[in-house]
Amino acid sequence: MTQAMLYAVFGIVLFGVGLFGALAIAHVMKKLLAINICGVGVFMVFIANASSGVAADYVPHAMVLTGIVVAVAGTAMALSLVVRINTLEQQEEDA
Amino acid sequence: MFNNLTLGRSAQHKADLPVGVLFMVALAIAAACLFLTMALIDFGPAEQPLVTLVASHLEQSGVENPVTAVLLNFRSYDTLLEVAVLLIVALAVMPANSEQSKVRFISVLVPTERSFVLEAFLRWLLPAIVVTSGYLLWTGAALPGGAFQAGALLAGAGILLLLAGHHSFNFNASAARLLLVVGLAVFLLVGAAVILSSGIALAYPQAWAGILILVIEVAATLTIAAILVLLFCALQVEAPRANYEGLIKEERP
Amino acid sequence: MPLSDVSSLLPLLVAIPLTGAIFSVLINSKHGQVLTGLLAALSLALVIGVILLGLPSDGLQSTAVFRYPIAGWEAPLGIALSLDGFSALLLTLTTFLVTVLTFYSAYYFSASPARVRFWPLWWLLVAGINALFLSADIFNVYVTLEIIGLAAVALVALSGNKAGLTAALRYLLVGLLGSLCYLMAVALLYHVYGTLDFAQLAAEAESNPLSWSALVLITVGLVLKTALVPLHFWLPHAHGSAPAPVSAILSALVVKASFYLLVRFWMEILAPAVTNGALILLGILGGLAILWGCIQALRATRLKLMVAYSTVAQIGYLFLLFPLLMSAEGTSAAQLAVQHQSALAAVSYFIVAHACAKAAMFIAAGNIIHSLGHDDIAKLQGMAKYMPLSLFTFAIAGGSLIGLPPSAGFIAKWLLLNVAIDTQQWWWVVIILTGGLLAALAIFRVLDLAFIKSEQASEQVAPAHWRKVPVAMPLSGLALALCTMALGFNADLIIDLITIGGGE
Amino acid sequence: MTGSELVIDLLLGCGTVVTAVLCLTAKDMFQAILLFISMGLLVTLAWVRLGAWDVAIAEAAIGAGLTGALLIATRRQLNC
Repeated sequence: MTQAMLYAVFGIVLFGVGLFGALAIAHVMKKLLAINICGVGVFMVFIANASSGVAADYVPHAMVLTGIVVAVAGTAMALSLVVRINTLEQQEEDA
Repeated sequence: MFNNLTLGRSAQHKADLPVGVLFMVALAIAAACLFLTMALIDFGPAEQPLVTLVASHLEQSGVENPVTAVLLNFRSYDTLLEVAVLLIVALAVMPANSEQSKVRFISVLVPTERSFVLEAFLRWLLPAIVVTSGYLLWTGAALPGGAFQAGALLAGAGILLLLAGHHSFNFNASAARLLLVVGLAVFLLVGAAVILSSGIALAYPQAWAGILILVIEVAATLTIAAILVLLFCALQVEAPRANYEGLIKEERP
Repeated sequence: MPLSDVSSLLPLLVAIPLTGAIFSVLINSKHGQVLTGLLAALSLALVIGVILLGLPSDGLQSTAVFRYPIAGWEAPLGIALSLDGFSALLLTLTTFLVTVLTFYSAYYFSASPARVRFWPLWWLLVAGINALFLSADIFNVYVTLEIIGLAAVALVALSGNKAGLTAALRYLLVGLLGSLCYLMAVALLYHVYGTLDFAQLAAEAESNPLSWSALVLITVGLVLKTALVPLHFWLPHAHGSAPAPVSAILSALVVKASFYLLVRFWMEILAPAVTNGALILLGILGGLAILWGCIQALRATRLKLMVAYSTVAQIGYLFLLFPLLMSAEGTSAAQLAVQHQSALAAVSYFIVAHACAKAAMFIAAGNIIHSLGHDDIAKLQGMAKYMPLSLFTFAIAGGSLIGLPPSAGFIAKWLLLNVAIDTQQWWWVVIILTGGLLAALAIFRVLDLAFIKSEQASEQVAPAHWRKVPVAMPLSGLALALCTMALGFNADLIIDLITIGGGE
Repeated sequence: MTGSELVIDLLLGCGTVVTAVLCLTAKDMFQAILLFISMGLLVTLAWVRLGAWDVAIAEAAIGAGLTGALLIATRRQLNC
């Protein structure tokens, strides 16, 4: 068991935990947390595999950087939708 | 699984599926993960041909940090599209009120409640943050760091400024909209302009690669910082807007 | 670098919509944004026209694939754009629909404050779709998938009401999860084969556990995005509550984009890892989708929801492609290649026919909502008198969806039936015909109501809150509907295009 | 790989997974967010261990920091 392999396995476990959470939890913000955890798992598989050779492979590093930014973009969009829905719900309650 | 989304005031992890189904899902995911793990361990480590390719072309890329070389030269197209992704999110969360496009981008206002600790802190911290983000951007060429890290840091400064309550941002202002697209626009312009010399989009001439990458990165940093601050503003709908209305009356002569 | 041929034009297909988006952000005025939109659509049409003229016209003999190495780096170091017959067809379809829908949106959003954000998002979505069809790099595809997904969600959320926002949120969560499954597969494929390029992967791919895992992850992720039964739950509300031009492009192109990728992976990139059992499984899900979508369309009470459920059914037809790719015992490689060609041609035809018909239908439904303020099917009685063009459009497009001759839908189904019979899979014939029948029931239910004359003469007055729509709005829908007819007469055009670069 | 390095990696990996599970099972939303941020910081350390310095900086700034800030801002809006 090399270091790279170890982290790859942890990555897969995180992916599984996140996937299950995203399917099983109804609360939106926690669903979102689960999706983010799922993403971290994928990134970990990328980075772990990148370090499995003799020299580090920088292409997966670049891909993960892109992935992190895309993930935060998606999260921000979802959160803004949550806030807008919540505002509408509160207006309904007030009315 | 997705039909029952609760915004819920309580964070209870109430499932909308029967326990039996959940158990099956858990079992399926566990089995799939196990299979994947076995397959990955079975395959073992791999030597990637790209390692040597990146190393041997690094000199032609115009930067010394291999990650920056991949992001802004070898696979710059990905990064271009990524800036577009950020623009989409910015547009999606932008306050819908387009009538405010005449109001200035940054306005000074009198805070409703002052936090002297934060203010004193900010006076020292803000310049430091700006300098550090510039440094991160500059070193991105050789060391870890780059547009995204620098942009995030700069955005942190903006958010602190917002929290201190002395300033507010209006992202419908023309200056703000320019800031939101400048990263994508400069990236596209540079990508198109280099066709004149190399014949291929985004293929920088080797002598100019370093400076062109820096130009793109500076523009991208500004856009990223602006978009991140916008994201933060968008989630704080009520709080700033309350004293925002008062501000417009005061500001206008 | 010899890039004097059509491949030098490929980046323009992404750059033009991106430029359009930038200008629509900077120019806030109504006319400025519309003008930008029309200019962008026009230049896209021009570019795609030149590309089509530059394609080899020798049909079957040609195996040409055009490549453009962006930034001058060849794969695997860099990213390449590539174009073959299949992607050329889809790009042409995109350009055509986008041009019509841009024209329509100019009127649809003319009085709405949402236009300020609609136009930039619209062009970003188009850039994403074009980039996806052009991409030859599996990670780049992930980024384009995210552009499409996020832009589509933002456009659905433009409706601004609670139902629309909730549908958008659900769509977003599903999309993010689907993309992550896809990204995991990218990690595996890169680890195993050391490249991200379509062609290089296709050359090296073999059948091993990691390839299977990658194929399963890709399929789950993309099926989620394509909304195949049983993962279709997010589609009806997302497509049903978006503004009309957005619904049109979502149904016509966005779900097709992820389907296009599935075809790429199953037929080319990971073909060695595909088994007959997996092909049949996708086919069965497709069959279920046809029946389930049609039944739900019959039960729908809102017009747009009915059209959206019809999309669920039509996606099912697309997935019938997969079982038709199965190799029977004793078929030679050449025979199999021909079988694959004809199956792909049938499904491509289906994509085009459905895209035009569905866009026309959503436009018609949008006009009806614009006029009446609602789309309650039960209250449409006698409305043909007030909205003849929109309902006529609805009827023609419906005819194509049912598969009535001489529409494009008829040719598409006929081609599909032919392949099914050739490969002796007669059970698909039964499903295709049943689906047509059920679709006919759903569509005639609406037309029956709309064209019927009300019994009481007193009801012959215009309904309350009735608003006249600019004539350009129903006309653009009618143009699309008539296209499905025109395509019915010119089937060869599409079938010739699809064979370019398709040599296996 | 020496024994002590293996222990560090094991601890980091297990810590990440445990924090993730705790985050998803936490009763309180604020607690869940804090656990998510701590998971981000643990992952940052993992990236450092794997030699991915660029990714580590980005994860700390964007993955843990910014996402955390956005989540907390949303939670304040929702009062949950």
